[in-house]
Amino acid sequence: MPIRRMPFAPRMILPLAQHIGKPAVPTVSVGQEVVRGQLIARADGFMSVPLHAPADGVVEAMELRPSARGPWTECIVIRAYEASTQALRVGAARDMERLSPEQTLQAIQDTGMVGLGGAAFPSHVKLTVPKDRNIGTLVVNGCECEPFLTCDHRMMLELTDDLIAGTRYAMRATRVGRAVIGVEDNKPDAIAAIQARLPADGAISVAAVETKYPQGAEKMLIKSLLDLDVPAGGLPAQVGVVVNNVGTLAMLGRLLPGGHGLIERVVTVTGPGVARPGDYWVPLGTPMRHVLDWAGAGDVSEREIILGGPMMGQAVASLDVPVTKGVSGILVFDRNDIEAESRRKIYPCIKCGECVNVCPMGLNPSMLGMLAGAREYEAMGAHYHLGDCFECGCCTYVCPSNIPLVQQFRVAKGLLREQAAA
Amino acid sequence: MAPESLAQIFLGAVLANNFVLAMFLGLCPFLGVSNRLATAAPMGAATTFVMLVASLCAYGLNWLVIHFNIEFLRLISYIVVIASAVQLVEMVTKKYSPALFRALGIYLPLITTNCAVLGVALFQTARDYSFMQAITFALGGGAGFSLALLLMAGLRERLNLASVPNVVQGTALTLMLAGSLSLVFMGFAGMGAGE
Amino acid sequence: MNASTPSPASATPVTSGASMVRTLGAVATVCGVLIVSAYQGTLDAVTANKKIALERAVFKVIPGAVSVNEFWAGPGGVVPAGGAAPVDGIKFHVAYDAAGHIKGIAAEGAGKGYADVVRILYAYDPAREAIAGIGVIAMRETPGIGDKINTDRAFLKNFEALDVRLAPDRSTLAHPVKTVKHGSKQNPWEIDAISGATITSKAVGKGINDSAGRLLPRLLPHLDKLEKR
Amino acid sequence: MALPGQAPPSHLEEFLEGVWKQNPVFVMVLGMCPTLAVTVSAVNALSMGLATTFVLVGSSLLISSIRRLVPTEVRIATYILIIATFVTVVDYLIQAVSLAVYEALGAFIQLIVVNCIILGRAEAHAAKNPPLRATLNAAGMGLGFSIGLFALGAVREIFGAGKLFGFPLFGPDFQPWVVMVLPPGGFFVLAAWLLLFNWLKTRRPRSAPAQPTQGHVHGA
Amino acid sequence: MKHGAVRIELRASPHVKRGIGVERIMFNVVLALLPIALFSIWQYGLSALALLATVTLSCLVTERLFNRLGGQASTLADWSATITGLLLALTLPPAFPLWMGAVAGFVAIGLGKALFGGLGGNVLNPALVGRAFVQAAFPVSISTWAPAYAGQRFSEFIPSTFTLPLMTPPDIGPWARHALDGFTGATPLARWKFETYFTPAQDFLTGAASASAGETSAILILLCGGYLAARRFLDWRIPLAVLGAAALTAWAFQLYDPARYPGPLFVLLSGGLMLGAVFMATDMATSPVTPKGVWLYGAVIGVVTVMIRYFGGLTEGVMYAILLGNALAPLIDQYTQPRVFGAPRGKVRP
Ligand SMILES: Cc1cc2nc3c(=O)[nH]c(=O)nc-3n(C[C@H](O)[C@H](O)[C@H](O)COP(=O)(O)O)c2cc1C
Ligand SMILES: Cc1cc2nc3c(=O)[nH]c(=O)nc-3n(C[C@H](O)[C@H](O)[C@H](O)COP(=O)(O)O)c2cc1C
Ligand SMILES: Cc1cc2nc3c(=O)[nH]c(=O)nc-3n(C[C@H](O)[C@H](O)[C@H](O)COP(=O)(O)O)c2cc1C
Ligand SMILES: Cc1cc2nc3c(=O)[nH]c(=O)nc-3n(C[C@H](O)[C@H](O)[C@H](O)CO)c2cc1C
Ligand code: SF4
Ligand code: SF4
Ligand code: SF4
Ligand code: SF4
Ligand code: FES
Repeated sequence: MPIRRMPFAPRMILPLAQHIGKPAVPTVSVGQEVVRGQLIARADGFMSVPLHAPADGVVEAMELRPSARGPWTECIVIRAYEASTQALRVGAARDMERLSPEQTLQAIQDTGMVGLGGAAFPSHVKLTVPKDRNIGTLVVNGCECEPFLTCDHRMMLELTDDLIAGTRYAMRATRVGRAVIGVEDNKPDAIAAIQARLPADGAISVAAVETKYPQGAEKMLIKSLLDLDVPAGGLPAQVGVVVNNVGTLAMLGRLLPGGHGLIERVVTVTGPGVARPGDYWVPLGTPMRHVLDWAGAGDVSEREIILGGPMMGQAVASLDVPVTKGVSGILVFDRNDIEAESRRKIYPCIKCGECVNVCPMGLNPSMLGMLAGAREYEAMGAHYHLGDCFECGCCTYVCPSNIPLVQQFRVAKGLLREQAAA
Repeated sequence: MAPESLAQIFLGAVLANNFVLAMFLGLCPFLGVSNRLATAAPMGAATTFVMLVASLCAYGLNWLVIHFNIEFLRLISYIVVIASAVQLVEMVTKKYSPALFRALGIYLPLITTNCAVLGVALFQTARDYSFMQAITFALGGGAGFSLALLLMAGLRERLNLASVPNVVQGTALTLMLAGSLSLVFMGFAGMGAGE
Repeated sequence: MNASTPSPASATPVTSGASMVRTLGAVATVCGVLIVSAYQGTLDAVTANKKIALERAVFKVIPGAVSVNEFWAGPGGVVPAGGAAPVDGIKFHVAYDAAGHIKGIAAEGAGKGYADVVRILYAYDPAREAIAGIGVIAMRETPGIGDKINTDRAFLKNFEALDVRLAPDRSTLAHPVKTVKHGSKQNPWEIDAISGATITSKAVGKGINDSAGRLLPRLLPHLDKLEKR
Repeated sequence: MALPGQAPPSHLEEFLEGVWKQNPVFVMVLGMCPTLAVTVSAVNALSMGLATTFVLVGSSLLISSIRRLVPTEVRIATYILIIATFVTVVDYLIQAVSLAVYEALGAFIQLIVVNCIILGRAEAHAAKNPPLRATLNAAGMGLGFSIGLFALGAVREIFGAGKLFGFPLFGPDFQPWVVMVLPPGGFFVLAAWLLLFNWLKTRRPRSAPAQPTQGHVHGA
Repeated sequence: MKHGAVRIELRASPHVKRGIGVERIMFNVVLALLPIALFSIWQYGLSALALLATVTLSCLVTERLFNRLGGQASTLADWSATITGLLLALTLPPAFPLWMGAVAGFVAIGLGKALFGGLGGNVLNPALVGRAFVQAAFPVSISTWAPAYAGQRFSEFIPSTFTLPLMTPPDIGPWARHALDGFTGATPLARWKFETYFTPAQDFLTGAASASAGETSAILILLCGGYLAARRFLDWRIPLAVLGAAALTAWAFQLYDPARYPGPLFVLLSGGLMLGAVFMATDMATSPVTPKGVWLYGAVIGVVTVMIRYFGGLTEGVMYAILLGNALAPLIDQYTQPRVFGAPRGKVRP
């Protein structure tokens, strides 16, 4: 099922902090009219990205609104005009071929691009190679972040040229000569599509990797593609690699030449509670309620709504939460799933070792779990490498005793962080 | 001269007649210091060493008391000499090998003369072991003590994380574990017998 | 218990060496007196007890005996106990009947059993050149299994006439004493094990074999010297 | 024992301390080796109890009467000397009385020397109190120890042999629980007693959350 | 569309689970044990049935009792006590008096599990703690074997079965010999140890050799274990390690002295090794969790078993070997922690 467009919601809610780093600074005022694609908030320094208007309309308010994580954050609220179309108009076309790496990075920042793989980390930061390092390979992460999600798959099929172009831009920005696109082997069509479009010079290649969550985790992917171990607690850059999600690069390829801003993204809307599941082009700022109604999940009276995938996604508290740059999927579970979940009885750890076998980081969740139970958080950090846990949730997934392992680990990390801070 | 072979003596003292679990020697340190793995190993090493010292002293003293026909001074001489010998060793290590002292030294006073240590002396005398037999016995006893200590420490560390009922906490728990281990070690009874 | 070194740095004022020695000396004297008097006071009773115990043990395996003498059998011959023991001598007891004739010889044997060493006292009958009975001195065998060697009729029957004849060269047993699986005894020098307690049974057999094997060759040549006089 | 600042306990309290409040076996968990090793029968248990009591009383009396004369440096040495003396004495006494008991108790008579209760008493009490108090307290401890041993010995003999003091309780074809007279039995029976006491403690309404009897670190 | 009273569920990720719970695993183990139990009843008749029932019941009652004392809800539903009961019964000789069986069950759950905090808290295999206890308590009864396929096994009980509580069982020798003439009462292991008689393999496979109920059906045990392993309810690596190590050790000894030592096949088929390796060494609560540790643990059990059989006083060593493995498990786990991704290689952690 190809990607479908989703109409504008009457009101668009655009948090100024949709990315890791400093929030953007508004450049418009309440009551002002905006045009789709127009800059409405500028980047506040290097570790920040600008924001663009998703639709023609008028700035109705700038106020605090609930965010997915719970706390209320500063948002620009835009009332979209009925007449607004979804064509890309505003934007100063540029000739990418003649840009220097620095200029390319600047262009990337200007599009407001962040990692669409989930972390929403400013792409230009990631692509800025530190002086002391030299990056050898650009890894393009074509794994589907999590079960249920299909957006990356669709984009690889439908935006193949953009993907290739975007990859080239990223390569220029980082000055790397080689890029590898890693795609899970359950998507042969995507692999074929990309193969057909690969440039002749062979700088870009595509490789199939085993379909096994969390294959898409940077460290895992780098391991399976290049057989490099990113040091515990380290960043990919330390082994001369930068990882970008296919979505990120495809969007770069699509937006950079026309000098457009990131104002919409592909989102997978699915789950048992959804009547018309699939991938949609969703304008940034569209409230959850609108998306659900459109996808036919509006009248589920009792449900769980998750931003992202089932393994790492975030349950949202309010239907007014908007779609932001980091949202790759919306998952809706209905009553039955919830009850099935709540019926599960929690037993003590029976040392079955499943979690140890499954942990991609080679940790010992069983031990960590028992330590957490005994509130021995220091030991967890000091002797059992809690810090290396990237919360993939595999341990909780398999635990026959239904112990909320990763959940406990988050708490423990939080507490340790607070202690470290204090 | 007892009939057992050196192998039988050693294996016996380690397994079937484990000093702690079957002969009930050195229980107080066993119950007291077996809660952490980190301390178990050095504690075992120190004890083994002291037992060796005790065994040597006892062998010599026994010869003396028999030779001069003053058996009634045996016990008193054992205890005094062993105690002072250990203190001597302690001072010497402290002076010449601080590293070793830090590793074992702190435990020495704890075990200067516990049942395991004096026990080696008394049992080797009662069974009139030859010199080699005595030393083997002491080493085996030490090894057995260390093994029991390590196992117990491992189990207790794991149980610290389990939800053990309040009533069972403390010494009662340790004793139950010791009893179970003692059951397990019965399985080695008769090792090398009959041959 | 814990004799912790009193650290020099302890608050108490350091006592002069002399007084230390004095006190220790005094205490030592007191203790010495106590011990020695206890030793002397109990000596007779203890020796008496030991003698009674020994006689009871020996008379049990050698019925009809009325008195016992203790000897050492060294490589060079036999000497009465009490004097200096010969190098690797073997202690044995000679039991006499009322008439003062040798009723039998008793000696100790030991073998590794199931739980620990099993020590037994066996009676040797010079006339029949055979073991005439055994008694257990010490064992830690399992009650109900190993300790049947004390009570099991069938087992004890083995030792009413267990053949320990010497080989022609008089230096070893003609047939080593051997413990065989329950119900498979064929020769007079074999011991029929207790079913379920084979190991303890073997310990007994081994004890007798080793001890008799060493004792008899030394003892028999001098048998006459042992007559009461 | 009398701590500075508080009135010294009455003589009765002094005596009863070791019998119940500070019972060496069940509360302080001291002197475990003889406790477990010789309690295969009630008789052995009581004999051991008596022997230990004798040494306790004797050494405490002597030590407390010379407590002023002994310089700190040689304190421990003196105590060990004295204790060893009394052990040797009791060793001979038992031999004189009954070889059977002597055989049964074996090396554990002489091991009384290293029984922590005794040195513990010597240091903690006898060295600080006048002879009468010291003796009373020691006697109490001895009694408490004997009671503890008996509690073990009796249970082990009843289960392990179907007898008490050698008298059959259940008739001829009772099936003995051999394990009870084997080493594991010792551990289990003592553990059972401690469990029982812990349980009673937790059940008593006013008593605070179960105060588990703590393992006693050797000499610490 | 209406957005009336929406109730929104908030849970931390992950939001899906594999959904194989403890009860499910345990229940499947019970299922896998039933054929073995039935087979042992077929071999030994009414007495085996009575023993299975008594021991299991005793385990369940004890579990419930300790629930009461601890003031918690019943934990019978997790099936683990049932497993304990069945396995315990399967490791006892069919002629074992019922009252002793009840004692074994009580000790297994009480001393072996409940006092350590119940499911998952125990450090030693409860069933084996129970067996070790009665083996030390009633050494004679536990080494008294009854003949398999006795003619009247479905019409009458073995005389010792209904011994009065606390009383000594009668000698079943006469009954056994009349039930099956030429019956010696020695297990294949005992016959090898004391007569160096090598029982032929087919006796084991048909279960003609006398032994603990359930010890004698190697193939059946393997089948049931295979089912569990296939459904990933038990860790196939452990049985493999145990049996492999045992076979290798036996093979080595056979090379050394073929006249004295039997071959791997005998060692694998005789005694409780199969049952132990498949169903008891695999008890999760008492086996290591680390991948390396699991292999080490299995190997230790295999080797120790053979050592006890060859050089120990006992004729069978599986039980003690497994218990020793359990006791070692915490140490093994400590020293075989997996290598953290990206951590320098070959770094051992405390
Ligand atoms: C707090 C934080 C700091 C980061 N700093 C850098 C950086 O300095 N350089 C870089 O290339 N990536 C950086 N990253 C990006 C990470 O390498 C990773 O790609 C990003 O977190 C998204 O990864 P994920 O989607 O696997 O979580 C950072 C990420 C976070 C969360
Ligand atoms: C457990 C885990 C699973 C992940 N799975 C995927 C994935 O399947 N696909 C993906 O593109 N990114 C995935 N990520 C994020 C990647 O690690 C990486 O941060 C991202 O691809 C960086 O690209 P971006 O900065 O353009 O998002 C995952 C991260 C984690 C921690
Ligand atoms: C707890 C226990 C205690 C045992 N005690 C003894 C013992 O004291 N002496 C002995 O010979 N066998 C003892 N056995 C039996 C031996 O282990 C071995 O099985 C037996 O000697 C084999 O002899 P059999 O072939 O005649 O039955 C004991 C067994 C168990 C389980
Ligand atoms: C594969 C498997 C094997 C088991 N084996 C045993 C066993 O040998 N003995 C036992 O008491 N419980 C066994 N159980 C049940 C349960 O794990 C055991 O009672 C736990 O030790 C309780 O903490 C087993 C369970 C499983 C899944
Ligand atoms: S109770 Fe917990 S979840 Fe609720 S508001 Fe407070 S901290 Fe947050
Ligand atoms: S969440 Fe669990 S499985 Fe994933 S890394 Fe952390 S510990 Fe390992
Ligand atoms: S999966 Fe759950 S039960 Fe199994 S070991 Fe890990 S934490 Fe324990
Ligand atoms: S527990 Fe961890 S994840 Fe949860 S709020 Fe605290 S820090 Fe954040
Ligand atoms: S790395 Fe920060 S929570 Fe996992």
